[in-house]
Amino acid sequence: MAHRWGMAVDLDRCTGCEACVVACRAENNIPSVGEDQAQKGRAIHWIRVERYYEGEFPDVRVKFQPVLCQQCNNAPCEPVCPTYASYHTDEGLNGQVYNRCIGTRYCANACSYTVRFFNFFNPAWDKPLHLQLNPDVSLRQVGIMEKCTFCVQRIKSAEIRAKEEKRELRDGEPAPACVQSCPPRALVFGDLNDPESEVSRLARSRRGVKLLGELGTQPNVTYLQRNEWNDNNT
Amino acid sequence: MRSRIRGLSLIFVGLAAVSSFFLWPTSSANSVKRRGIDSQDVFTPAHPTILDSLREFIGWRETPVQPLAFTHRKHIENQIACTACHKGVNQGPSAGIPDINVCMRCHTFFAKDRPEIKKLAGIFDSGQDITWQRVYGFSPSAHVKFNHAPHIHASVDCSVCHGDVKSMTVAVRAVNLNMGFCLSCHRAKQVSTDCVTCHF
Amino acid sequence: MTTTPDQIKHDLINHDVINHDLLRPVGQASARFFLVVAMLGLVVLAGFSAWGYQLYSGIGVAGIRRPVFWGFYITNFVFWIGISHAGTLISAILRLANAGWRRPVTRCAEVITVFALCIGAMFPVIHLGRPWVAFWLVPYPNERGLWPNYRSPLVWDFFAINTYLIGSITFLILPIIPDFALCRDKFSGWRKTFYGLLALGWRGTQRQWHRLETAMHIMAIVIIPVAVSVHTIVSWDFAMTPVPMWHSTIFAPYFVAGAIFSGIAALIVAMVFLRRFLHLEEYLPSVCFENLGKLLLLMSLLWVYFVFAERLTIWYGNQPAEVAVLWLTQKGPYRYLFWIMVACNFGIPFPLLAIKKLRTITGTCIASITVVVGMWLERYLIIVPSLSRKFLPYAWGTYRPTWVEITITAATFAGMALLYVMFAKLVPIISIWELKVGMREASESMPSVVAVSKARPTVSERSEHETVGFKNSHRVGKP
Amino acid sequence: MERRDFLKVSVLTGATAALSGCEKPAHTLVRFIPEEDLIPSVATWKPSVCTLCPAGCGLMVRVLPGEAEVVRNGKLGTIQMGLAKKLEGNPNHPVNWGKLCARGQAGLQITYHPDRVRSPLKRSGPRGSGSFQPVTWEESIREVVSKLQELQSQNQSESLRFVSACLRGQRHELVRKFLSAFGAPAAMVFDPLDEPVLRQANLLSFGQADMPSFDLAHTGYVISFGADFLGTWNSPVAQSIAYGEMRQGRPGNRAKFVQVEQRMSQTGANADEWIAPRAGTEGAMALGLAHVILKEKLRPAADNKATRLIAGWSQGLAEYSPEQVERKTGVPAQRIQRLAHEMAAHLPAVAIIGGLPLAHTNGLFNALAVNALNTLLGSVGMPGGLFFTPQPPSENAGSWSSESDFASVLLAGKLDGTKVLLLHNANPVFATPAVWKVRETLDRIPFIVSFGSFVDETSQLADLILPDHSPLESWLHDVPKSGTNQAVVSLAAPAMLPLHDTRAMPDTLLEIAHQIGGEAAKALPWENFQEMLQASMAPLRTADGINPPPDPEKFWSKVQEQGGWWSDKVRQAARSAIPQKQLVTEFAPPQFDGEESSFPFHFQPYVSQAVLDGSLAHLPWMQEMPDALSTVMWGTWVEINPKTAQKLAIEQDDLVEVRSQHGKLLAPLLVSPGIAFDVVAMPMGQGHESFGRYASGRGANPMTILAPMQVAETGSLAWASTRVQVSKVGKAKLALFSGGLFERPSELQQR
Repeated sequence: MAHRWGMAVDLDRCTGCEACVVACRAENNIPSVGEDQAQKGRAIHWIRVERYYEGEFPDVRVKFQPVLCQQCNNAPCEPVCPTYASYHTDEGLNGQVYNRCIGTRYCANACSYTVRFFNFFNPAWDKPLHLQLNPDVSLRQVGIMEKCTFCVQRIKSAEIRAKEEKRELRDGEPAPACVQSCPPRALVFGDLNDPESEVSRLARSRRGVKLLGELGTQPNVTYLQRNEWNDNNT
Repeated sequence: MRSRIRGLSLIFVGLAAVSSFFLWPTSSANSVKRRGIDSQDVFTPAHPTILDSLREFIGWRETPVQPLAFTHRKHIENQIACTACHKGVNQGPSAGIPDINVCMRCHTFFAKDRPEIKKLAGIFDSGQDITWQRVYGFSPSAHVKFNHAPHIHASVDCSVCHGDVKSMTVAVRAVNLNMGFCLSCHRAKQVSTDCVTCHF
Repeated sequence: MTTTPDQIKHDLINHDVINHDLLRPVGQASARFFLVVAMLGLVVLAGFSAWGYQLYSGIGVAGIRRPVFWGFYITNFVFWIGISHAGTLISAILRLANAGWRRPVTRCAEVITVFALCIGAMFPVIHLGRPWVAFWLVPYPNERGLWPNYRSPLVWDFFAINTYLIGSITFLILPIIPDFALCRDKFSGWRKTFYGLLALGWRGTQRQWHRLETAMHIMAIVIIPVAVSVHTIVSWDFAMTPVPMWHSTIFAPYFVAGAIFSGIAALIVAMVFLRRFLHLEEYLPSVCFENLGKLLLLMSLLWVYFVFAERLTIWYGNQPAEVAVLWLTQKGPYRYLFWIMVACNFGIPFPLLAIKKLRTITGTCIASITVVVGMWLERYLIIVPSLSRKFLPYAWGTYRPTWVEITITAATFAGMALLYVMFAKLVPIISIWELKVGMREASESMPSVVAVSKARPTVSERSEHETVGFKNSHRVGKP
Repeated sequence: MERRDFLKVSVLTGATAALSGCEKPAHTLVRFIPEEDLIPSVATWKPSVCTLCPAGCGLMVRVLPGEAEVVRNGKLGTIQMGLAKKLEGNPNHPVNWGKLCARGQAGLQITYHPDRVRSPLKRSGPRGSGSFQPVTWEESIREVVSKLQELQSQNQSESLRFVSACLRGQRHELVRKFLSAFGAPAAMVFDPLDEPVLRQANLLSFGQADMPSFDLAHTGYVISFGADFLGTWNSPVAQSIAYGEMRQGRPGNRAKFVQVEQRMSQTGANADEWIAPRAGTEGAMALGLAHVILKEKLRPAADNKATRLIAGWSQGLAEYSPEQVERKTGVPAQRIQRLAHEMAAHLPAVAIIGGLPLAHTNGLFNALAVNALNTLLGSVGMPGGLFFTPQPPSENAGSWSSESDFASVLLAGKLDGTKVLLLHNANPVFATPAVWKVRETLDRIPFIVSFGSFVDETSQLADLILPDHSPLESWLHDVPKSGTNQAVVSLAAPAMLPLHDTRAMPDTLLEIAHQIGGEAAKALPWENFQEMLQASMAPLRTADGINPPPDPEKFWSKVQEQGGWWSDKVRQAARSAIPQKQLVTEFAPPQFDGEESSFPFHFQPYVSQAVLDGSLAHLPWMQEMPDALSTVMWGTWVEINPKTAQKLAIEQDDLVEVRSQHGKLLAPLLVSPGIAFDVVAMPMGQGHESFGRYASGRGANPMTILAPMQVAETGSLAWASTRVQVSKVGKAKLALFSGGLFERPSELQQR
């Protein structure tokens, strides 16, 4: 059975610790752009923890909300790409083929979640920091769009392993770096085509909503709303 | 006379300008430049010079020159399996080029009198490894991640992509491993031609 | 000489005078001309070096950033494609309507189209992250089995613009051929050979005239839908994406109207300058400006209507994301630009064009200049605010152009002027033979509803049209 | 003619410049023979230990072969070696169960940092000039030894001092043995992340001078007084894991979480209820809650060590009635009433205190009050409550004493007369108030040796730098003091070979001891640190470890592959002993430095989510990680309430001057709704003068303007008791990652 990879984000568990952000950086060779580029809004974080304030002091509240590529089933980014660099993979991901990208940045405009990031310059690492780079992920050159891939390299290697061991993938076996690192287990990853997988169960939960669902992008990421504490839930 | 000299010097100017342009290092991230760090201390996937980028654009690569005249034929004739030296080939993405320890495991005993082996031993005694040059391999701008293991497990013969190494002395790039080549095989064998199979 | 066209109408048609006046600019080049060319050339050069710098360092030297991934370049793209609607569309419509006053106007207009298209079409490439692989937009067979994505509006653009470009070039060249022939006959030396080549062996035979007119007629009909399609598709680059205030059905007509609007304005400006510097007061009479001014007025009203319709529905629909963008332009940091735009596109032009007393050449000229500025701002205000206020507030951002973008933008305007000046120097900018035909019609006071094909020079005229040159070739000064 | 010559010349020079300047670097480096047997591109996972904060999480290091430039016996060359590529949590480690925080993962960059000290350095310029020249290990160690022998010969052994961050496990043991054998005073601890006040309080209340652990996964109600326990405080990963369970781990039972602080921390952002009392009155508020519970007999009255420390407890805390507490804290009486009732109704409930409340002059009282509240709630040592991590049998719990606190030693002027100072990953020059004049004090010390991997502000003063391995290159041993209910000894072999010409600090110290000879050599018989560790682990084999292997060798290899030893017995009882002294404390209002009239704002520095106290400011990943709340990257900022900003007529991205009685600093302003009107908050960690290219000269350091106030009883720095004034001086630009907006998409509002 073909996989359809999906994620569930439990906003009630998320603490905004940003472990996912750094895990993604380490896994996917995301370059550090430096202060002045960051000021220009060119910092690259495939996953980010959005924070939204509500109310005013002293009755102020904050909501954290990790946002990564929603891997839409009906993605605005895909049809607009003139070269098929952004396309739908066999396993339901919004693929981004770096070498096919010519840098129109059209996909980034079309993306309703603003989760696509552009290499405005060639990335660079001060030696020997480059020794950390993950050989499983290619380095994006100047003029190329990039975004969260659900750590497709991890998925692929897991699939290859499973094939060699002549078995099906276990639930939660391929885990993106962010999911693996998340201390409060706010992020859960798995196969949505497997009704028994944890992610499917969470996706069906009463708390489940899609981010900007009204746009009809049909994301593969489900957000589990934060609960409100009330006295009688003990 | 004067005019000719002027003309020559002008041509010279032109040539100098052009050549210097092509030898100019392509800019890696400007942030680096701004920090005033010597580009030698910076690692970047950018092409070293504009000339290199043009070379790659037209798909031209220089043929590697190996420090030792290693002969694949001899080793294969002596029933040494490819995996004996290219250990990674059936375990992971890259087959790997053996280090000098692997060579010396045998050559401390065998064929010590041969000139090339003497050279080998010389390098080993100087506490150095052999600086083998890559024969295959993709450029960073291909953004492709080839994985040997699955191909080996699918019992794709080495010669399919590497030519008839058996008959080679020093390995040469026998096959042009471009995307068309990969796809033709993938299509024929009806395995995935999904882009993210190789590009990520 | 101070003869007005009305007088000419009643006089015997003085071909010598026409030939002399209209071939003069082609014949000679003053120092002022070279000065202008040099200055414009300098700006263009600066633009190209800026582009070189961008190619070398990376697109990041432009001001674009996340989330505003499109900025000046796409603004210029839309703007220039819009300008290109000046010529071909207008002249085609006027030709079909057989409006008498079009005759001196058409060529000025068609030239604008061709050059504006060339410039506009450069921008998608300039703005690419990796321009060196721009050719992937071209469908060509390859062993990888990869094709352009025909679902992408950018690919539609590619085809539409190329079609329009080829069409407009043909539409421009066809009616010039007889004039090339005239030049060939008038000039000597290298000019003769030069125009001889361009004249494509035009001998003015019956069959040639017939072919020319049929071709013109077909082109005039064909080019109109093409022109409309181009800006429709350009508008769909935006309307096809779910971006606040882009995703709107009104965009296609809105853009087309805007395009014609800016096109006419550009045309008027161009004509005013030609009139002034090439001393064509008699041949570009105020009636042309009068009529074009009326057209401009119409488009201005249409534009206001579209803007109002677009904004009202968004305000009334009251979707958070869209309203955010709306208020950003109406009240937010972009308000100054917005109200300047409204002033330029309506506030200033409307009185100038509506009040008959003000609808003079100067009046229409001023109005046109403001419209050109206003329409550029409009493109900018369509692109940037929407991108800087997309759905997730956390990812909102801003945009600020850099010197690279500004230089390249300036260079395009200079480039346009440069190309235009050069053209006017090489080719009679007013279609000589059409003018003559027009005058004959007028003198014979034929009902102006007669179609172009009917209004064909008589054999005698034609022979004259070719031979007259030899008599008074001395009147054409050598450079 | 001349013109033409000139032309030619310029052309030639130009061309040659172009050619010479731009040819590729000739790869002339020698290629060393690999020292390990590597299988290309096959990842191996090696256990390790995180040393970046006191939590002591277990790591798994992803190691892949690669080509690296290294130094081998003095020669630079390239080599094929296993390179650490990624850090993840050790899935079996009882502290972090496979999870890891952002900082821990970024620790990877320490090893590969371009500005690491690559070989021993000797000071060549004047002190603090930062000019050093490389020397060999032999001569540098010889120099240290001669200095120390000199001390011994003049029997001034006690004038050798050792300052370091919290040392634990065998490293602590090694240093202790070395110093005592040499006859030097005990090592001084300097660690801004340490909570001496809380440990002192715990010693008094529960007889344990350790950080507490919390069983959040099973608690029904959490009230945290200023503790950023989900971000940077104590054992954040363990606490975050438990927090996840507390929220959604038990269907239908979602505990309530109340945060009490003046500036909303990342932890506070997750609270169900957020309360901002007056600065320094947290203790009073805790006792207010206790008062209600006692008065209304919501809980059986508790009478034990912890409660007896609170004046008037036995009388039911008469002077802590909600009304009085309201007057003290500014928290409405009925709110205190309500909280007390909720708490009692949702047992097990637990109270946590940490961070700023402990950094007031009355910090100790605040801590004791919360301890008492916990006792009253019956949460001490109970499931869902507070407990102390059991210690492995071999370890002697290093008890905290003010003698070993750098601050108290310094302020007591006991550093004068120090002849030789050994410095091990502590940076007091950076992280202490300017008025303490640490730099000047250290300047008076004739000979300073640093084991630092980076030339930071303190190492800059060193005469000799003996660079330590990076954690991933060294043998690691750690004994977590909190965050787990199992006795844990983390142990790890080097995950990769050293890149540079560095040596592990323990090995260097052993080497020195051996060369000194005499007592020191006798006390430290081991050839190297690895031997010492092996010896120290041996006794654990027979302890109740998870199925202990029969013979020592197997055990040794097992602990190495497992990443340590941990008991299979789960204990979360309160380890308790007799409190040393019986004191009775009552509420003393916090003292502040500076008149409210001229210095209207409380200045509250806080531990930065990204760079902690500044010890991680040199890591580009941490610099570019957006702070969760401010979303600032690559810099520091001053946080002010929008209303306050309005009053002061300053706005976001203004450059403001923050002035205390003891100094001033400049930083960009960030308006943030989650902060009290009378508070100015600022993250620690930036403003380094010298700490590698990414940190140096970036932002401002709040520590510098702090007043030299001390916490009563403990004498440690009361870093929250400074008052400041704020004024605009110009414009600045923050590198914000967010659009800085407040609304959020409607469909994510809770139903």
